[in-house]
Amino acid sequence: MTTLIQAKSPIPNTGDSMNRRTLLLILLLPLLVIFAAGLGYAVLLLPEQPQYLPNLVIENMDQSGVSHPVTAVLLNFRGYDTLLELVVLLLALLAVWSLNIPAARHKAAPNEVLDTLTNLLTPVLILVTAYLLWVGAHAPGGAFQAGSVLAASAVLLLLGGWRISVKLAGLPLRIILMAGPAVFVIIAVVTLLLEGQLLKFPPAQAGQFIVIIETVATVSIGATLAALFLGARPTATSNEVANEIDGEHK
Amino acid sequence: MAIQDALLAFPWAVALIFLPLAGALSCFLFPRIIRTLGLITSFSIVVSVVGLGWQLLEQGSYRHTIGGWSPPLGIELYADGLSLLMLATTALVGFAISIYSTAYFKPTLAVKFWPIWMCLLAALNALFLSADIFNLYVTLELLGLSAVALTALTGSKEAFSGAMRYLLATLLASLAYLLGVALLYHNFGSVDISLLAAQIQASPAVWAALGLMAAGLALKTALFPLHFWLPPAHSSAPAPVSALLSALVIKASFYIFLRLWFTLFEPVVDSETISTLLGLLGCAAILWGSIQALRQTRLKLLIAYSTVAQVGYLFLVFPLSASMGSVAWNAVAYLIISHALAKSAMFLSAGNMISFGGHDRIADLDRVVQRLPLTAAAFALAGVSIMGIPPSGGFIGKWLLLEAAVTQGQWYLVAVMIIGGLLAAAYIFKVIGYTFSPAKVMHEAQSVSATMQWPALLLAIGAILLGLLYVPVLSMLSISDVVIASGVGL
Amino acid sequence: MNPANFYALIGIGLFSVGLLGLIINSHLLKKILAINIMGSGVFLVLVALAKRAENLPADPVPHAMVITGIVVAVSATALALSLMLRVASETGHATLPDEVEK
Amino acid sequence: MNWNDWIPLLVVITSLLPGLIIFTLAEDNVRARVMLNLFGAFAKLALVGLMLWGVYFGYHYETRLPLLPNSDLVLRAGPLALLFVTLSTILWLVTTVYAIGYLEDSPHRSRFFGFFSLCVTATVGVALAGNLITFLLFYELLTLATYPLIVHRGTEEARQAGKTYLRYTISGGALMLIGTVWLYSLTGTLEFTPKGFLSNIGEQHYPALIGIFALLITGLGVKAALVPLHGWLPLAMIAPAPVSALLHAVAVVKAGAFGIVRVVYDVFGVEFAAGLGVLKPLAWLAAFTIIYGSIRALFQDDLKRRLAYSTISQVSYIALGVAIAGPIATIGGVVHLVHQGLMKITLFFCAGNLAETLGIHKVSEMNGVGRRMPWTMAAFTIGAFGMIGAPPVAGFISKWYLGLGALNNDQSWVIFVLAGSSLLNAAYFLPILHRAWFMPSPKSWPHEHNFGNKETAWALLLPPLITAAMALAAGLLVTMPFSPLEWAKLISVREFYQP
Repeated sequence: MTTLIQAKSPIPNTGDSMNRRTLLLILLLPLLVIFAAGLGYAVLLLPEQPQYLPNLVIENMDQSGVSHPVTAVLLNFRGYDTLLELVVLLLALLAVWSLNIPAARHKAAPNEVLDTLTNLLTPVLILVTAYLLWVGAHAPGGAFQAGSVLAASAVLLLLGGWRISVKLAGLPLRIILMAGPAVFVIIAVVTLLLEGQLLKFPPAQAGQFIVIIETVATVSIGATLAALFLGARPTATSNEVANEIDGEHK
Repeated sequence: MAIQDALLAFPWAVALIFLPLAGALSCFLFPRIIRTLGLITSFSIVVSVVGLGWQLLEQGSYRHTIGGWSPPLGIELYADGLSLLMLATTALVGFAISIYSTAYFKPTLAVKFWPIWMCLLAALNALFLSADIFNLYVTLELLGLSAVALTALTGSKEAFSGAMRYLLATLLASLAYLLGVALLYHNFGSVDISLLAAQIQASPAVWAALGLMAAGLALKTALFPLHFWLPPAHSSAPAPVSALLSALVIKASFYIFLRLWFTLFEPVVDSETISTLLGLLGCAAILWGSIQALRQTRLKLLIAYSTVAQVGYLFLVFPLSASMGSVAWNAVAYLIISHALAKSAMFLSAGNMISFGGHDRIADLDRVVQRLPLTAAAFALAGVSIMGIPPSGGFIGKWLLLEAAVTQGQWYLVAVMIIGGLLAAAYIFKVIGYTFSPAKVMHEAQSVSATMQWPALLLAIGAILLGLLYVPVLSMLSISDVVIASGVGL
Repeated sequence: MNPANFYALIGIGLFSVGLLGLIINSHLLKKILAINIMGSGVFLVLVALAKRAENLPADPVPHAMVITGIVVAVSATALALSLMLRVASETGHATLPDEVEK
Repeated sequence: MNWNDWIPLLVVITSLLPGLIIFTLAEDNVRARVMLNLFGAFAKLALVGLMLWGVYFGYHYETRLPLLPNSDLVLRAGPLALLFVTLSTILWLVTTVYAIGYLEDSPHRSRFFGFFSLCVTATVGVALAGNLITFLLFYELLTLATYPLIVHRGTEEARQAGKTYLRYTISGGALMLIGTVWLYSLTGTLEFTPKGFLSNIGEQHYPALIGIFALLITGLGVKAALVPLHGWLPLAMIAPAPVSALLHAVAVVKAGAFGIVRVVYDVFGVEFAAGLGVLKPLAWLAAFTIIYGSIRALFQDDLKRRLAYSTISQVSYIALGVAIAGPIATIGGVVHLVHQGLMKITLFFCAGNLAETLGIHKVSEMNGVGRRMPWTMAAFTIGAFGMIGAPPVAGFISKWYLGLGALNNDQSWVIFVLAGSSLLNAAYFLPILHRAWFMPSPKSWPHEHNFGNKETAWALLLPPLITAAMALAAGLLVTMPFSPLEWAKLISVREFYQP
C-alpha cells in the first residue's frame, strides 16, 4: 500500500475533469436506472423456485460422504468446479509473483500490543481453523472458510514482522502452495482409474476423500492467501530460480 | 485389437484438461526443467486431441459425467465436432507457441511464463469441453486471469497498463456473464446447457440473461465498440503471448457465444433485429479495425487492430444464419481456425522481426525479406489468409460467408466483406512493401534462431493448407448429436 | 414483497452502482472496489433467490456457486491490486492512460 | 490409376516444385538453380507436348481435387488451355535462359527465380483451370507471385510501383470474387462448359447476369490492361527486363485476356452473351483501348514505356476478337494470344539487351544502334513489323482474321480501328527502326559493358533471336498442322462452335 500512498493523487482535480465526470454521470445515470429497473423487473417476474435440483441434492446426500448440502455440492456433486477454483487461486499467486512487486522495505516497528495480540491470537485462530474444517462436514464451514482464518493468522504474523525462513521459501513453500490443487488432481486421476469416472467417490469412502482434500486444501488456501497478501515472492527470488535454470543449460 | 479398443475407450477429453493442469503444477514445482516439462505437456495435448478426434469419428459425440452425477446435479464434459475443432486448433497453435517460447523467453521470464501458460491451456481445453454454464464461468475466469498475467510479463509501462485495462474489462465481462447465469439458474433450476435448452422460453429473466451474457462475451471477444482493451494489451504483451491471445483466448469467449446463441437461446433469439444488430457491429468492427490497422506505424499494433477487424467477420454469422444456417456455420468455423493459425503466425513473425531489429516501426523494417526469409514468408503467407485470397483457410471462410450473403441478398454485408478484404490487403502489403526496401535508419541486427522462425512459418503454411482441406475439416465439424431448427449441427 | 426478492433487488442495485463507479472513476483502486461491489451484487442475487419460497429449504447449489465465486473474486482482486501497484510505480499515478484509441 | 488424370497437375507442379526448392538454395548456388529451372522447363515442355498430341487425337486430360462444396479444383487440358500452356511453357524456357544471363551477379537471385517459377505456375494454372473458382485461385496467386518481382529492386520507386500494381489487381480480384460468388449463388456450378452454362437461367435474372459480366470483365480487365484499368502497367516497367517480358507476353496481361475469352465463351457462351447485349460494350472498350494505347505509345521516349503502351493496345485485339462474336474473329483473337506473346517478348528482350549492353533506355539514344548490335536490332525489327501487321510476320495473320471476322459479322467499323491502329503502330515503331539503322551512331554509348568482340552475352542474344524466328515462322508456316493458327481453328471448331 505504501506505493499507492506515495503515488500522486490520481487526476489533478481541476474544474475541467470534474465537469467531464459530472457530465458523464448525468449522461449515464438515466441509462443505468433503466438498466437496473429492467434487471429488477426480470428478477421480480422469475417463476416459482425450481425444486427439482434441491430435491435431487437431498436425495443423494447419503451417497455424498458429508451431511451438509453445500459441502456436498462443493466437494462432491460439483467438485470439478472446486478443483478449477483452487487452480484459479494458485494461478493468482503465480500471476502476482510474476509481477515482481518489490518487497516491503521497512520492517514493522516493534510493537508490544501487536506482539501480544499475535501470541494470543495465533493459537486460537489455528484452533478455529481446525474447527471450521471439521464442522464443514455437517454445518456451514469447510476448507475455504478454514483456509481464510488460517491466512488471517499468517497475516497477523506477517504484520508482526515474521517472515518465512529462507530454507523453507523454496521447494517446501511451493509444495505447500500447490498441495491443495495437486491432491485434488491426483484424487481425480485415481478415481478415474478406479471407477472410470473423474472424481467419482465410492459412497463408502467419499467422506475420507473429502476430508483429505479439504485438509490439504485448507493449508494451501491459507498459505496462498497469505502469500497474496505479501505480494512479493519470498526470498527465493525468481532470479535465483532462474540461476538454477541457467545451470540446466550450461 | 485390444489395444485399439482400449485407446478408443480412453478418456482423451479428461486427459486434455488434466495434462496441462499437471503440467502447470509440475512446472511450478520443478523450475529447473521447466521447458522440458512445458514441451512434453504441449506435445501430449496434441496426442490427446488426435485420440479424441479418432474417438469422435468412430463413436460420435462424447460425454463424460464427472463424479458419476449426471446433470443437473453434476457436471458433464461434452465434446462434439465444434469442440474438437477448437481443441485441435488450441493444441496445434499451442504446441507451436510452446516451441517458439523455449527460445523466446530468457530464464527469468521462462520461470514465470510456463506455469501460467499451462494454466491457460488447461483453461482453454476445459472451456471447450464444458457443457455447464457455471463451469464455463470458472474456466472463463481461469482463462482471463492467466491471460492478464501473461500480458504483463514484459514488465514495461505499456504492458502493465494494457494488462490492467484488460483485467478490468475481463472481470466486468465475467460478472455480467455470471449474473446471467444466476438469472437462468433461478429461472430453470439448472446450469446444464442441454437441460436449459430443453425448457427455455422467452421471459424477462431470459432476455436479461441473454443481454448480460452476450454483452459480457462480446466484451471478452472484443467486438466493436467493446474492443478498446484489445490493442494495448495485445500489442504490449510478449510476442508468443500476443499470438495466443489473438489466436486462442478471444476465440474461447466467442465459442461460448456461439454455443449459447445456437443451442441455449435458439428459440428466443429468432428475431431478426438482434442478429442484424450483431451483424452491424461486426461490419463496424471490420471497417474500423481495418482502417485503424492501416493507420498504425507499429507492427504489433497493426496486427492487433487487424484482430479487431477479423473478430467482426465472426459476428457476421448471426445475420447470415437465418436461412443459410449450415453455410454460415461452416464459414465461421473456418474463419476461427484460419484466423487462429494466421494471426499467431503473424505475431510470432512480428516477434522475430522485433528480436532481429530491436523495434517494430514498420517503415524501418530493414530488408527483412533478405535476412529473415522464413519469417518474411510466414508473415506473407499468414497475410494471404487474413486477406482472404485463395488458396487459404481465410478464403474459404470468406467465400462461404459471401455465398450466404449473396444468396440472401444481404448486399451490405458483401460490400463490407469486400472492402474489409481490400483494407486488409492494404495494411498487410504496407508491411511487406517495406520488408523489401532498405530502411532509413540502420540498426544492429540480432540473429534469430530457427526455433523461433519455423513455428511461425509452419503455422502460416497451416493457414494456407487449410484452404485445401475443406472436406476433412467439415467432416470433423459435422460430428454432433443435436440438430437444431435451422439445420445447424451443433 | 418477500425478503428474497428484496435482497435480490439490492443485489441488482449493487451491481448497477458498481458498474457506474467502474465507469466514472479513474483511480484504479476505486475501479477495483467497484468491480468488487458488482461482484457482491451478483452473489447477493444468487444467494437471496435460493430461498424464494417460504416453505422450502434453501437451495444449496447457489451457495456452493457463491463460495466458488468468492474465491475467484479474491484471486482476481489480489491480482488487480498487485497490477495496480505496478502501474502506479511505473507511471507515477494509479490511473490508466487516458486515450483509448491511439 | 489413370495417368491422364494427373498430367495437368504434374504440369503445374513442374514449375511449382522447382520454384519452392529454389527459395531454399543459397545465393551462390548458381548451378543447382539453373539445373532446377531447366529441368522444370523441359519436363513441362515434354508433358505439354504429350498433351498436345493427345488432345489432337481426342484424349481427355483432367485433374479433379476437392476444394469447396460443389466446386472442385479442376485442371483440364482442352485445346484452348493447351494453346496458352504451350505458349507459357516455351516462353518460360526462353525467358529463364535470358534471365540467367540478365541477372548474372545481381543480388537475390534465388528469390527472383523462385517467384519467377511461381509466376509461371500461376499462369499455367490459369490456363488449365477447368472452372471459375480454380481460375480465380490461380489468378490471385499470379497477383501475389508477381508483386515481389515488381518490387525486386527494393527502391522507393519500385515499392510505389508495386503498391499501384496491387491496388489495381487486388481490387480487380475482389470484383471478380463478388462476380464469382454471385454467379455461383444463381447457378450452383462454376464449371467451364462449351457454349456456357447459363442458357437455362430464367429471364428475371438477366439484369443480375449483366452485373456479373461487368464485375468479371472489370476484374479481368485490370490485368488485361483495358483502358481505364491500365494505370499499373507502365509503372510496372520498373521491374527487371525479363519480368517485363514475361509480364507482357505471357503472365499477367495475357492471363487477363485469356480470362475474358473464358468468361465469354465458357461461362456465358458467346451467343448468350451477345443476346444479353454485353459484347457490344466490350468491343467498344477494346477498340478504344487499342487506339488509346497506340496514341500514348507515340509520345513515350522511354523505350520500355513505349512498349508498355503498345502492349495495352495489342492485348485488346484479343478482347476485340472475342467481342466481335463470330468464328473467324475468334480465331483471330485467340491466335493473337500467341502471336502477340512471341512478338512482344522479342521486343522486350531486345530492349533489355540495349539497356544491359549499352545503357540505352530511351528511344532518343538509339541512333545507329543497329550497327553496334545488328542481331538484336534484327530481332527487334521483326517484332516491330509484326506489331504493325506487315506480312509475313505473325501479327499480320491475326489482323487479317480479325478484319475478316468483323466483315462477316457486319461490324465494318472494326476495320477502321485495325487500320488506324496499324498506322499508329507504324508511327511509333518505324522512327525507332529508322534511328537504329539509318542514323549515325554517337561517339559513346550511355553506359557500355564490355563483352569482348561479341555483340552481347549469348544468353541475352539467343532468346530474342529464337522468339523472333518463331514469330516469323508462325506467320510463314500458317498452314502446317500444330501451327498457332491451325490450333486456333481447332479450338474454334471443338470448343466454341462445336456442332
